[in-house]
Amino acid sequence: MQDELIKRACDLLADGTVNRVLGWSAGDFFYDITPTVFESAEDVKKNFVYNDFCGANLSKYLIAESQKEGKIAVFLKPCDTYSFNQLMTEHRLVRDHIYAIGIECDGKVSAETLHDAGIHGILNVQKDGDELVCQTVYGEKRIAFDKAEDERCRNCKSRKHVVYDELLGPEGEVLDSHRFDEVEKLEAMTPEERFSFWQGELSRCIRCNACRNVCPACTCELCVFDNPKSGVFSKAASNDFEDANFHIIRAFHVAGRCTDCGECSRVCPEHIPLHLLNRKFIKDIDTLYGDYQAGETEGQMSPLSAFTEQNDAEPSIVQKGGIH
Amino acid sequence: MQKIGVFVCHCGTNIAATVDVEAVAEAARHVPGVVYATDYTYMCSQSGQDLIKDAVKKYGLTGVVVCSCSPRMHEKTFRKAVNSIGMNPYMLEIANIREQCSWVHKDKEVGTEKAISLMKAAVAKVELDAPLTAGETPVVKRALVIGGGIAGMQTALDIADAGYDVDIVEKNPTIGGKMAQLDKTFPTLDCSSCIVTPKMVDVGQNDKIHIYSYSEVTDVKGFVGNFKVTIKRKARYVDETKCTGCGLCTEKCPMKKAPNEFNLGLNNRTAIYIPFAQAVPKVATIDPNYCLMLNKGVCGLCSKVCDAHAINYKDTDKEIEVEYGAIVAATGYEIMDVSKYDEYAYAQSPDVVTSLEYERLMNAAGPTGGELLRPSDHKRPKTIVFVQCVGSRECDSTRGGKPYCSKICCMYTAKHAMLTKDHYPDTDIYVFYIDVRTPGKNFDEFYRRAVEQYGVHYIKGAVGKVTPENGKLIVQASDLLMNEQLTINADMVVLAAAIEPSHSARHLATLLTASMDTNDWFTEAHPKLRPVESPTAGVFLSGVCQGPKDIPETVAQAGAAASKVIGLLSKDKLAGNPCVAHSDEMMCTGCSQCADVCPYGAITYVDKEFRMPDRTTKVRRVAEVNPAVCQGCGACTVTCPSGAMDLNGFSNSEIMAEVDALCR
Amino acid sequence: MITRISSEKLPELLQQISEQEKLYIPVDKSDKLSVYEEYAPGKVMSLKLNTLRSAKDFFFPQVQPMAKFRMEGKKIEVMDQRTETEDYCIFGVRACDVRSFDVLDRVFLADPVDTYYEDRRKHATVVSFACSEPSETCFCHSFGIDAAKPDGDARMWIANGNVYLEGITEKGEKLLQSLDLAALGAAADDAAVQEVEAEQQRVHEIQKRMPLYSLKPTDNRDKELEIFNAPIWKELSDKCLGCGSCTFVCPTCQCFDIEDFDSGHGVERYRCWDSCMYKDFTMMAAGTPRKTQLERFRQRFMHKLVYYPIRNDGIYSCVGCGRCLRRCPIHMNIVKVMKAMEEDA
Amino acid sequence: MQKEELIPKVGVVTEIRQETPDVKTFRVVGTDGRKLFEHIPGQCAMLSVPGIGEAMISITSSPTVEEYMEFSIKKVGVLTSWLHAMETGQEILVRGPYGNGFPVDTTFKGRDLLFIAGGIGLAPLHSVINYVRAKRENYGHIDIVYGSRSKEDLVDLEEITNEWMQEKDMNVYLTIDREEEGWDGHVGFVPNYVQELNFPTTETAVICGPPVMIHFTLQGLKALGFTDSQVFTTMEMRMKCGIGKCGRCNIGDKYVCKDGPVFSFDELGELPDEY
Amino acid sequence: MQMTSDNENWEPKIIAFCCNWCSYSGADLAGTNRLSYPANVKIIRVPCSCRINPMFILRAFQRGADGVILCGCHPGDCHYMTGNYHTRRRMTLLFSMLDFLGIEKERTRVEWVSAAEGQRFVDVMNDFVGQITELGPSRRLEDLRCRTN
Repeated sequence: MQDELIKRACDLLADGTVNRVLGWSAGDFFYDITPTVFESAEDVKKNFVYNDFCGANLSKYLIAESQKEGKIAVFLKPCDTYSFNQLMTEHRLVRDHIYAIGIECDGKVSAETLHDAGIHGILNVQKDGDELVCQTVYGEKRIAFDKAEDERCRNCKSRKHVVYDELLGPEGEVLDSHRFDEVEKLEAMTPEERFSFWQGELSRCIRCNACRNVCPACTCELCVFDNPKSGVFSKAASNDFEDANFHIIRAFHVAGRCTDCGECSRVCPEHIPLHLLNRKFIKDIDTLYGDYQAGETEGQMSPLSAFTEQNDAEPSIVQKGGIH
Repeated sequence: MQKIGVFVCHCGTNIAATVDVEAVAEAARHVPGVVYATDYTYMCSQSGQDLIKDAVKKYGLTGVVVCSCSPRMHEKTFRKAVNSIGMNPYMLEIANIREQCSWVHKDKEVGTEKAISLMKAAVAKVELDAPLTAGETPVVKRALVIGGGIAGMQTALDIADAGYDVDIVEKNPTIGGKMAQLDKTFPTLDCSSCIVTPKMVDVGQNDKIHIYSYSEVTDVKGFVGNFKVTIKRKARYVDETKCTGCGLCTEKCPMKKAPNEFNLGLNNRTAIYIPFAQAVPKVATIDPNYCLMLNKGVCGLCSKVCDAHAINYKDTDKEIEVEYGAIVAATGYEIMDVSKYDEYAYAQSPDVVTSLEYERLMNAAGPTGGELLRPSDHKRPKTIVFVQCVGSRECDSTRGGKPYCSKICCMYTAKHAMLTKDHYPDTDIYVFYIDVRTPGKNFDEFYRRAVEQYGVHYIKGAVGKVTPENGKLIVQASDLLMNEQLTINADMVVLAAAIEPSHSARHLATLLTASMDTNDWFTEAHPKLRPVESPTAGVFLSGVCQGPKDIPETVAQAGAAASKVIGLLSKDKLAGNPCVAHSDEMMCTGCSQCADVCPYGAITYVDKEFRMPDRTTKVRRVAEVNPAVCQGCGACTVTCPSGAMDLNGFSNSEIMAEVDALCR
Repeated sequence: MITRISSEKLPELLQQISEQEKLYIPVDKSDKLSVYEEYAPGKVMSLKLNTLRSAKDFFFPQVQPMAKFRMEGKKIEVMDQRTETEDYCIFGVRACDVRSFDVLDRVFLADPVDTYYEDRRKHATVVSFACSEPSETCFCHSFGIDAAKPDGDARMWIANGNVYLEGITEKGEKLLQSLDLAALGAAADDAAVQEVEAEQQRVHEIQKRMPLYSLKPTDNRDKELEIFNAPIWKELSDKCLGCGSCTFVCPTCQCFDIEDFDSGHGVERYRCWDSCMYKDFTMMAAGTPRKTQLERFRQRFMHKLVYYPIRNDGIYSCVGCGRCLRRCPIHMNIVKVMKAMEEDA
Repeated sequence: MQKEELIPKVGVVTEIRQETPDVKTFRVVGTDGRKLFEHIPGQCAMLSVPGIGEAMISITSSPTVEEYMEFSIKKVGVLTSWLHAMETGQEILVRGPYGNGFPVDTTFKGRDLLFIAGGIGLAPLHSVINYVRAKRENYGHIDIVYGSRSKEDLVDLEEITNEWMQEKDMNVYLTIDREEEGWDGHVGFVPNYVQELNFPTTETAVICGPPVMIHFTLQGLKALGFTDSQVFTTMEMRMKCGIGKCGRCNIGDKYVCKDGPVFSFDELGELPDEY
Repeated sequence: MQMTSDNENWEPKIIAFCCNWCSYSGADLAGTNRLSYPANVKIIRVPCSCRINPMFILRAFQRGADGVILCGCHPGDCHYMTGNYHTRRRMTLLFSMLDFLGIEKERTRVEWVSAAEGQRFVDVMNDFVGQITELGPSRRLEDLRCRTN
């Protein structure tokens, strides 16, 4: 796969279709991969990498990159294409400056998951059937691939590329995922249990803004939390209120726009399951206003901008037992 | 930091009885930013206003809080007062300590505490208030009247009299409306056509009035003073400019089975037709549902006989866009469909008719040439039963019943009874009623004549069932006063069916953004003080579209609406509402969510060049609000995640300051 | 003197310390997460390589209330709301984090002294915890830190089913002496010293096989302008998201902001962590001197690897804990910067 | 009790003077009626109003004034607008002094001095000029060039004409950017005027004003033969904590709030170009 | 510091956002008709219920409100045509999210009150205040710094 991508990138640079390629470059370890803009075939050949650790969603970088001169090629995994469409819907990309290449994805792994599973001193990681084989300073360690996968990939919603200029590999299919299971589990709890669950999670937030800055839906020129005039400005949470406030507002601001790409949870240094907040909104929207997948097609109207006169649920539905 | 003055009104004892107004003023003196506070018996009085104005001058106030009645009552008054001495009116806020405090709370301590809290919230808001100036927009000096009945005609004539151009859009081929279908009018029993047809002619001949007959309004854009209205001119297949109204085509037309709307389907007309002799414009129209040429491609007789070459089978619907400064809704009413009222057998027997049908049966220009003959066998009815309140004053809406009184039925039934008796004195007439309502000039006298002079049988009671049997209508009813059951063998039954708003009115209201009540009557801006204006600026109400009325009331309201229109059109420019949304282009990402929720289409996007901190430039798409179109609802402000979109006068920070103050 | 007790006695040891003073230990919250918590009976000390957040929070918490003000009319009342700090013990701090205290001390305790920091610092006794299983992200060795023999007021090893304790400073000795170690079956013999030495040897051998073992910072104190103006920064910073995860998990990052919070009945002035990676960090009315992410990214690493050493006798403001290597959403970290600097030089 | 660097003192504003349409001078004393703290010319203080904001402001008055401190403040942001709107008797918060100040007792001592200021840039120099005047015997000849957009934008004009211009062995050169009625003085930009006046290189110069003015004036001085080491400037704008810890005001390895705000241009030349 | 909910002096703080055209007038009408409701209810006038930002609601809880109620025109009667339709969706989702976070769902409410429904306004407020009183002080979304005593 990686070789195919490198070849395609070099060809596109060579035939002048694009003058830059947005992809991933290898780091010091097997897993510390950095999104990178390559400007030459030499650079691509030397540093380009595509493996199980290339989880980063590159679509957000296109906001800035597509503003620049010339065309840029970008490799998009299926879930990244949803973000791409959503950004197009919101007029954030200069489409003419982008050459989008859809690439296959079998689920991505984070080194964090390996570390959390007690695998340290990692020198190399190889896939062996359904397992990952990690060569470590402390010997060979094996872990089932689906255990090592990011949560978002275990519950992958779609392997379908919804937008591309060119496809390497199959177009893919929308999957029947279990992504709402965790939300349902929380819904089944008592409010007290839910409160203490979220308090435990959110109180760990250090307000590093990684979730926000990585989020392809968070593209404000000036975030309300960075704006002293907004009334919710705060740099660090002093207490539980501010912890919750930040995440409620953020989830609300991306409600109807979040494609559930899962980057927020991937990057959270405190491992807060932030995607659950977004998924709750997605689930509620699906339940109340019909299935809606942000980014499925360009130009969709967000369910929060739309309404029906007769059939919309009243807010009292929440008091009457909630939305399930 | 503002210098704020707080003025606490006693409102006589209305406030002072439950709120310690002096304590409120004293508390205000301790609020940061407040430099002056006082109380007074009647702030809204001239001397109260002077007190405010003097204090503004004396203490150099930059903001004012008046603690008084609801802002819906006197906000304008006070804002005008401070504006008269040069303060921006939007630097004044009202703390509603009457309707929402002194009048709803009994305990003085509690009331005072709440009043102080409300005062503090208002101060917090003023602290963040910024002077707002309204933009000005020019006024298009042309009015649109939708509906060409007596209401629309009268409004149009009055506007035209004042020298302004006015267009009438009428969905039917002719103007005239319901009044043209009436025989006589109550309580004077003068001939309806004799009054209305000259009006129609006046309208048709007036240089200032243009009639778009057989047309509908399909879209309304813009705002007061600057509406852009799309009018659909339905295909008439006859060139209006060429047709002389000679009527030859209607004589020759072989297709004679089209129901005649003018006679409510009681007889038929030809496929090409002129609704009635006095129609304005007197132009033929081809009914595409019945025309053989249009449907089967054979015939073409009308075209052959038309010397004016006015027939055009290839005619299509056309849309035109016209600009108006004001719009008047005069869409009138319909007779409710009573076929669901099985007990009256309306659907079963042709001899059960509605009052309007009865009106046509009595009319000299009607299907029977003015001779009262019952539809089934064209025999003269000897016994007629009138049933009042069919569908009116009914709480159960499952059969389409209306909760309101249709207002005109009592009087026209008395009229029908008398007219019938006049022509055919031997007729037995029974009127079943719940109440007889006659509040109008000469109304009760009129009713009493029917009873006393004409011997009409008025029976308080309800008709339980009408059964057609052997050419008769067996009417079973109860007489509530005598407490007995009656059975009447009637020849005809006339139902005083409820009137309801024109079926197109709901759609029109949506286009006009005018509000309606649950019965689909247009809502007035204020039921007492602004009865002919809709809440949407620049949209006025004329006639029955606002609620049931008789003719003189309709004409009076039509004139009133016209005078409001004239008042508006006489202005060269209109000051807008400055409390509109605005977008901070430095923060806007151009995501378009705000435009998605804007009900007025007030938001557009432009690509703008911005200088970045590193001195490069970047082109960004940003939102722009048209302040003349924006009505200030604020939907966009919530949809904007960055808060780039904010609302003047109700800004995010102002509302949050109020929240803070009230939670303190 | 190294004292040995059985690992099984660790809970009792903690119990004893907690009876002396407030005790904080790392506790596993889940398999992903270990955090410092106040000790309570039953709480088990985490043996994880390190806590998710660094130990700097003890002295330099993310949010620190500073003073409260009340305004009435034209008057302002200032209230210093600090209360007396009690002595407390931080137990189980890894070598890297212990070094970070030194890095922070050189900032906060430099004249003029930061009294908020100083107050927390001087009441703390730090008991460090030697690493037994370092990870590939560890590079404390690069900064001359011995993971197998951490500093602090006292240090601890856990090996061979035993806990080994050694006092370092007066404070540390005092703490150990205040405990009834004999009751825990403590022994202080030569064997203990040898066992600890063997453990250190073992860990050193492991370290040698780590990928970052050979990483060494270059002393660039005399090349401030040269490195500042080097072209490496564009590529390094290009895809930086400008979030603060590296700064907030970093044990040595010490930037802060001072903000007021108006609660409606008083204004609370507090300071909170800030990140030089944030675009509004140096924003002033007249603009910002660090206009793009390049400048901000450069500032962070120049500060750690050049500016700080210039001011502090060649000591780096990085302790090789590896937290940023693990947390950076795009894996752009100080190791990559050090390597780039080296290549450039 | 230890000296608290970060907790402010309460200061009372006892006098407010409108200097120009957007500059006011505020006189501040402690609640006990005495000066809040001693300072060196060129040092700054952090002024704040709770909930409104905090800003580093240079102390305008000379340390030789024993009764009070003064701050000349231009209305630019939220805090300064608030300060401009307040009335005497208002309390504000003050902490400081911060920064190194001018080397009045070392480098400047015994030297001929040239002060060049533009607009509100006179504020930090005001302190040192009056200090030098108070200790006149310690310094040589003094030249002052001060320019502003217009006559009404010249800060402290009254004091300048009534006191400074009368001072012995001290020349004041005023200039405004554009001709205007009632102004018979020099017209033109400060950098050009400085070159026209052709000051001797024996003087030690201090420049303060907008960045563009500093840039061109420095070039002008260099053209006259001045070296970087004899030209000083001050850059107090960037400070936040004031005690070299918050990490905001670094320029390279220097903290403006501790090592500055006064720098000579040769010192600045050794620092990364990030100011 | 008063921490207990059984504090006898505790009175719930209720913020009611009312749209200018219907609900605020409804509240005025309640006053005109001298219909009484608890003084804990403090009304903030907004042009339309769709002006109400979730930030305002959270802000109210932060500052110590115990309940927040939003009142707007009945669906279909919005002065701005569609405003309350937006409110309906936004608040349904927001309330559901608050519930998901374990915040008492009884503390937030949306009611449609027309200008003619003075009595209904009063009934709604009485009911809401009763409900909040029963619940006790709001603790799950409060900012301790803002607590008054």
